[in-house]
Amino acid sequence: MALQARGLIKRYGGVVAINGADFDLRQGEVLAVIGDNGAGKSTLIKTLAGAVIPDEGKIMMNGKDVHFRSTGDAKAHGIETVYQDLAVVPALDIASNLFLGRELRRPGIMGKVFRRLDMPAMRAEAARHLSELKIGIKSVNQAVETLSGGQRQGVAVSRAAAFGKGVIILDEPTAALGVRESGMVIELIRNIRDRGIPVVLISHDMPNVFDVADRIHVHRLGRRAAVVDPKERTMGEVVALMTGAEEPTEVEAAGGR
Amino acid sequence: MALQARGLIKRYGGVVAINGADFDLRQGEVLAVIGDNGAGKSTLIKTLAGAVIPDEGKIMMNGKDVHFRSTGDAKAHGIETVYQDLAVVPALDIASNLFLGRELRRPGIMGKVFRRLDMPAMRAEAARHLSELKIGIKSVNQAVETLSGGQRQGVAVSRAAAFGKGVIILDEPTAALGVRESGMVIELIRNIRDRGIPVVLISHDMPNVFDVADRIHVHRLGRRAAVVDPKERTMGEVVALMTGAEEPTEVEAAGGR
Amino acid sequence: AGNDSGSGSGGGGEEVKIGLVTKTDANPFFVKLREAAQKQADAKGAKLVALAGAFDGDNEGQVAAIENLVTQGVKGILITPNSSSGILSAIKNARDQGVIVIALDTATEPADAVDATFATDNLAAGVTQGKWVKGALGSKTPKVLMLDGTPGGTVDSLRHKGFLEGMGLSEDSSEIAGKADTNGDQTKAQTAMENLLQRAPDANALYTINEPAAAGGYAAIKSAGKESAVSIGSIDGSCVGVANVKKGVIGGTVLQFPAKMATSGVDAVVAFAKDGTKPAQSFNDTGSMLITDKPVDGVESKDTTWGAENCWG
Amino acid sequence: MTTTRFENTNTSVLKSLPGRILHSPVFGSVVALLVAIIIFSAMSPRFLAPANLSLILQQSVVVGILAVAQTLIILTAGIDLSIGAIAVLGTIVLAQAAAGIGPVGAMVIAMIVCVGLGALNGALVTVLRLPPFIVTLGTFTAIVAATRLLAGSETYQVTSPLLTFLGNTFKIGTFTTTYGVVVMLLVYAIMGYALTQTAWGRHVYAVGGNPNGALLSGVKTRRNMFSVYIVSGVIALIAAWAALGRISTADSNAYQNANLDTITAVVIGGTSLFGGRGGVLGTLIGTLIIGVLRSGLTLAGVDSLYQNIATGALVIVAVAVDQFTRRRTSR
Amino acid sequence: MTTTRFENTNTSVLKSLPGRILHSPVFGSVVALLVAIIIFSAMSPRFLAPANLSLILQQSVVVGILAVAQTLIILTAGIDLSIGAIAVLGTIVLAQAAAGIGPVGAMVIAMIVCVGLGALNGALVTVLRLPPFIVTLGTFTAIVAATRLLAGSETYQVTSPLLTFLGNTFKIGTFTTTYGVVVMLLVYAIMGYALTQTAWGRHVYAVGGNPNGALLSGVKTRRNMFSVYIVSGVIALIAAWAALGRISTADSNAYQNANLDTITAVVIGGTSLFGGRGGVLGTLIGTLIIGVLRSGLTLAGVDSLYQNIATGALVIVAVAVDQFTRRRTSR
Ligand SMILES: Nc1ncnc2c1ncn2[C@@H]1O[C@H](COP(=O)(O)OP(=O)(O)OP(=O)(O)O)[C@@H](O)[C@H]1O
Ligand SMILES: Nc1ncnc2c1ncn2[C@@H]1O[C@H](COP(=O)(O)OP(=O)(O)OP(=O)(O)O)[C@@H](O)[C@H]1O
Ligand SMILES: [Mg+2]
Ligand SMILES: [Mg+2]
Repeated sequence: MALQARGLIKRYGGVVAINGADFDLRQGEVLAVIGDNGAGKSTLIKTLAGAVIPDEGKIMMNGKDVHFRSTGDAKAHGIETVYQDLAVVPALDIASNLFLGRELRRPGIMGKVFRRLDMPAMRAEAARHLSELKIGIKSVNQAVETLSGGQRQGVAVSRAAAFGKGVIILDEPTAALGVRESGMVIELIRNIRDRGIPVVLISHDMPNVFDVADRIHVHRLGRRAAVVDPKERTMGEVVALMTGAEEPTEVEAAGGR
Repeated sequence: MALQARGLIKRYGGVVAINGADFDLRQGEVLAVIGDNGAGKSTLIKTLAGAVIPDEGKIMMNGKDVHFRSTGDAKAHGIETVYQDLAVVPALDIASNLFLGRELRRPGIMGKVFRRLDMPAMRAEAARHLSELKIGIKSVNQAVETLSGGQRQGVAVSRAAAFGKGVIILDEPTAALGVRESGMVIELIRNIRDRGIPVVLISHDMPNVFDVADRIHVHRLGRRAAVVDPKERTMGEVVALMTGAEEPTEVEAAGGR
Repeated sequence: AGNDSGSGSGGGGEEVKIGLVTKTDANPFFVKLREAAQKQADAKGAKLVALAGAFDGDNEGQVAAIENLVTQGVKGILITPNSSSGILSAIKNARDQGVIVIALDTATEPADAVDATFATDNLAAGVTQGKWVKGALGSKTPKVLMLDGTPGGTVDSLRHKGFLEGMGLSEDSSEIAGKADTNGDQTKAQTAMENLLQRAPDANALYTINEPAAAGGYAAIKSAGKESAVSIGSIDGSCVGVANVKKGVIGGTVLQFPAKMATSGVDAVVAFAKDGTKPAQSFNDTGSMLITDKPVDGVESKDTTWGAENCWG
Repeated sequence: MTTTRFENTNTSVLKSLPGRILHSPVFGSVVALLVAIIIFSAMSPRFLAPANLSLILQQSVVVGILAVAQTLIILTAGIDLSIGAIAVLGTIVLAQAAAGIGPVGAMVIAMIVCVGLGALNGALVTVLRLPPFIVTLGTFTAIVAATRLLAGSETYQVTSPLLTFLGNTFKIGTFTTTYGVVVMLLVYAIMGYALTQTAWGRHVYAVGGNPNGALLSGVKTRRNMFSVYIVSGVIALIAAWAALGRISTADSNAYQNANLDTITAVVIGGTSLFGGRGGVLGTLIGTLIIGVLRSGLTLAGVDSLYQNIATGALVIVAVAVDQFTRRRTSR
Repeated sequence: MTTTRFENTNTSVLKSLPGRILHSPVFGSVVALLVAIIIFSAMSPRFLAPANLSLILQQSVVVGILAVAQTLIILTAGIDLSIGAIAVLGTIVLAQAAAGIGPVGAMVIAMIVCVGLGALNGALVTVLRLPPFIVTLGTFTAIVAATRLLAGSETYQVTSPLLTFLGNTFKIGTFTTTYGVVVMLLVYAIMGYALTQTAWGRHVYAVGGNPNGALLSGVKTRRNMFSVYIVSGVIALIAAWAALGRISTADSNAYQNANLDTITAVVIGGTSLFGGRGGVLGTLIGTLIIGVLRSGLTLAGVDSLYQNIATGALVIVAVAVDQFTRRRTSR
């Protein structure tokens, strides 16, 4: 098990966003998380990424208990996340956004003593990562605020793909993307998995989910309702599970095989 | 023709966002606008909604030239828009957001002289509109900032549906929505058309587009590349048109029949 | 055995409370006044509460201070009014409630709005400064620069007026080559003087509102290399100021006696608390004296040795 | 069963009265105010005497009225550094014009001046789209200087009963207070109503919370912001009138700290400097906190320099209490 | 052909030198500065004399240095109202301690005081998460009072050559200037480098531009903001040192307007009060604009009060010019 959680609860005043949620991510798999709007998917993965501290419940990495007090803690454990409300700084250029929090420094004393950034290297590498997605960005010196909605999302996804080492979590990464661009992100997710890194994909796009996911975590009313195998269930059945129109099997309700 | 545009150009410094775009919306139709990320779709509809003033080109409503200096001008002509970066005020409650700019006042002198808002009426009506979408919002007194991504989008869509009288423009209204909720928005779009109001739908979701659109405007590199009939073309062909892999017919390139 | 109204006949052995309201906490002059009052209050076994406006001209702050002091049950209030007529109604209210109010440093207008005044005659002090500068210039045609205090301040305008009177000039005389407001602040004075000298490089006389302004003005004059060409007059009598006269930074300064004002004020309140007597005289000039090592004819002055013994701060 | 019941209670807290109080945005400020009152009344028995409470109110009138205008402007994500200066100019104009053409004419002229300056600020902010901070810093500097030029070195006595009316006292039972206090409370009530119960008020919040979104929603954002500056001009005139009631003299050097004091009152009252969140009720409490601090510290016999140190610290504590209670209840 | 060529040129403007200048964020401020210089040199031939230009620089040193700290804090979407007061306290501490334990020890103690106060502000802002405006307003009030208590009624003469060193002059050709001016330029150069060329600087922009996003990206936002307040403390000490160079006296009343002046310089220089946009180069130009205005108006024989009116108006004009050129070129 790469990443696990048991009985997570998070309340906002009177609203219970997640209510005893479990979670299991295996080594080297793509796990899709699906559910209605407001089911608590984003809140769930935010607790896994250290962005939200749960009121109750525990999180384990590779079998050991972990306590994330901040996103930095989760990053230190190799968890890289693309948030739904993209965590980019609009006024900064693309390259700076991509390397935010992990900037490269020049070699030699310029970097060591004078801590000078290696902008040329960061730009070159940023351009390389972005070119993989073909989202038509002309220059990595552009400020992120001048990009279209989809282009911004592309920047955020590239960043997670480039730096994720342990677990990569993507919260609706293709929501604003065009058909072609979505396809490329799905391709990218497959590449990441093939590098041996497990991926958590939150998405409302069922064809994409069925295309890439190894297992599907169905979230409902703040809880994990089932974990299903996309090869055993049809899209229609999964949507029915999501809305509560259909009941999961016992195995599925217990977290799948 | 409900709404038309010819030769629209909008430049941002060195970047040309739209580059001589044409646009035709017929009475009572659903027109889908599709295109790659950064193709200029959002900029195009922002000029139609008065949110962006084009550098060149003209806009006509019902055959007459119009000049929108602000969104207020466009609204006065009955054009209602849901923007990609949702135009909601996070700190205000849902009902206030829904009625922002068109608040109801109490009947009698309380309203006329003291200009008192009719909050109960606004709340009741807001609840009614939102219940049509079933996005699981508990109270219309909640601040919009406490909603999930999809719920926020639901609020913005309800608002356009409730108040659009002339033309309704939706920029990726289902991007953050779940399967069920997306379905309801598509249903809502159909209802609106059936009320005789034309709808412009920007979306990357091809199944949805083919499901609801009467005609499809394909945007490419800041221009209208073609207008196609979804009954004459397959999804694959349209995606190929969008990316330039296929050429449109002469009629399609000229704006369709 | 407290009585609710907070004033009236004070009980026998009770500690006398005296309120002091200065213009600001900032000016060293008022700090000295406060220190002297504190010392005298301690000597007389009275308790002093020192309050101040927040800035020059803070009438509202002084009114609130008076009100709060009255509520607190003081026997008397010593006040250096920001504006000679700005706070009369608050003073009247205080006196109506049986509190003795004494003006220090600045007289009220009309003077009988308070029970007594202990102050320098600032107009006269200005005249003295003006006469000395005129004398120091001798036969030269005056070309005067003026480093003023705060626009609208009573003391500031009295000194300004007095200086012009002593020089024999009027507000729009052509001999006045430039004016600037310094708020009595040395840094502002230096900057103002630097700029004024760019405009009037041939100035030969400088009026200053106080000694910090004079020191700032001198710094600018010195770096322009004109220290022998300009006669600088000032008013205050702080020990730094007197030392500056000795060093030749300031030509002459008019010394005033804040400690005397404070001591007399405290004594008057203590006397009033004891048996209800009020000072005999309404206006008590605490005097002023020109300190210079370059005396001129017709103006009474003392040298810096005398000044160093009688300066304040 | 017991657990279920407990959970039910817990959720319904949102609607119950104690829950409402706990979740009210002014809860923190009220706590801070109460704490200050309790401490000071323990330190001095005179603190809670009606005469002293009345004084605190009277001393709060001018800043309290100006703070309403400041609240409006801060709600639009602006800030007004000139509002105090406009009021001071108002007092001078009132005093000078009253001497010439009588009090009613003076009111008219002062109204033109104050509203005109509000309109100037508003035009620079909305038409030229300059940052409010710098606009009002500029007009502040210019207005202060113009006021001094107009006033010369004189202080003007005002004798007209109309112009000093707001300083007159009346009794409610044993409690004496001034008409100025009544007017201050009226200004709060009216603007509180306008902010919460009218479309104009909603738009003020929208303009401050998401100006772009408000514009796209069809709110006439510029017109709304402009109107806020106009209203501020009117409020500045009322403050000027109240100031003449308090001290029947007009002085060009008065109220130099009024701007910072109003901003402090607004922020202590829980209104966000980034706009779109807050309200006048909080500001009223903030104003009272400042008044209570000053009065309580003087009663306790604290000298003004130490008072300033204490005030500085207590302002921070008040905001901290406010933040802390807010975080605990609403997050 | 011609059209195509034209279009090419048009696009490549972004990369060409004139294009870079036009699109530079400080272009507007530079225009405003040049306009002011041209007007004043037309009004008075003395304006462009080297002696006068040198004076303008010398008069800008203290506010100029403090404005660097203000820029940093404003970039993080904060504001510092206490920075001037910290510097003034620094001068008093330097003067008093130098009399006791010599200039080097005084420097150490003053450093502890200034950095300590910066750390206090920083802790209140980052740990308790209070709004910087109210935190620094509180510490401002307290520091001013503490400074006056410490200084008593005295003004301190400073004679130590080390402490007054920054006031010493030297010549470059015929141009005389002080070491203080050199230090000011050094502070600008160093902080300009740190802001644009190091990760720390990127993070300052990120923290101001989207604090939440920066945090989620793994930036240690609180630590970064805290460090900014610490750096401000250091810069305040340097400003205190420069102040002693300018007037070899420590006076508790000096530089009361320094806070507003620094904010004006920062805003005229094009840095956004909402954080995340701007830089120290603009601030340097903003500082010079203020210095040029003051000097030019005095040379032109404008009285202080009229000067203030003109300054108020010109500050607004300068920002308007800046905004206008920026909108025209980048939008
Ligand atoms: N900061 C907050 N304050 C109050 N309520 C919140 C907050 N954040 C989330 N919620 C509530 O928690 C619930 C779950 O939100 P969450 O964002 O996790 O949903 P989601 O499953 O990601 O939905 P979507 O698919 O629409 O993104 C929602 O009802 C939302 O209103
Ligand atoms: N304010 C702006 N400044 C500079 N460039 C801009 C601005 N707004 C848009 N652009 C540019 O214009 C182009 C078109 O943007 P637009 O948002 O219209 O694309 P879109 O078709 O809506 O894309 P998406 O599907 O990703 O939303 C993009 O390349 C974008 O970078
Ligand atoms: Mg979500
Ligand atoms: Mg778009």
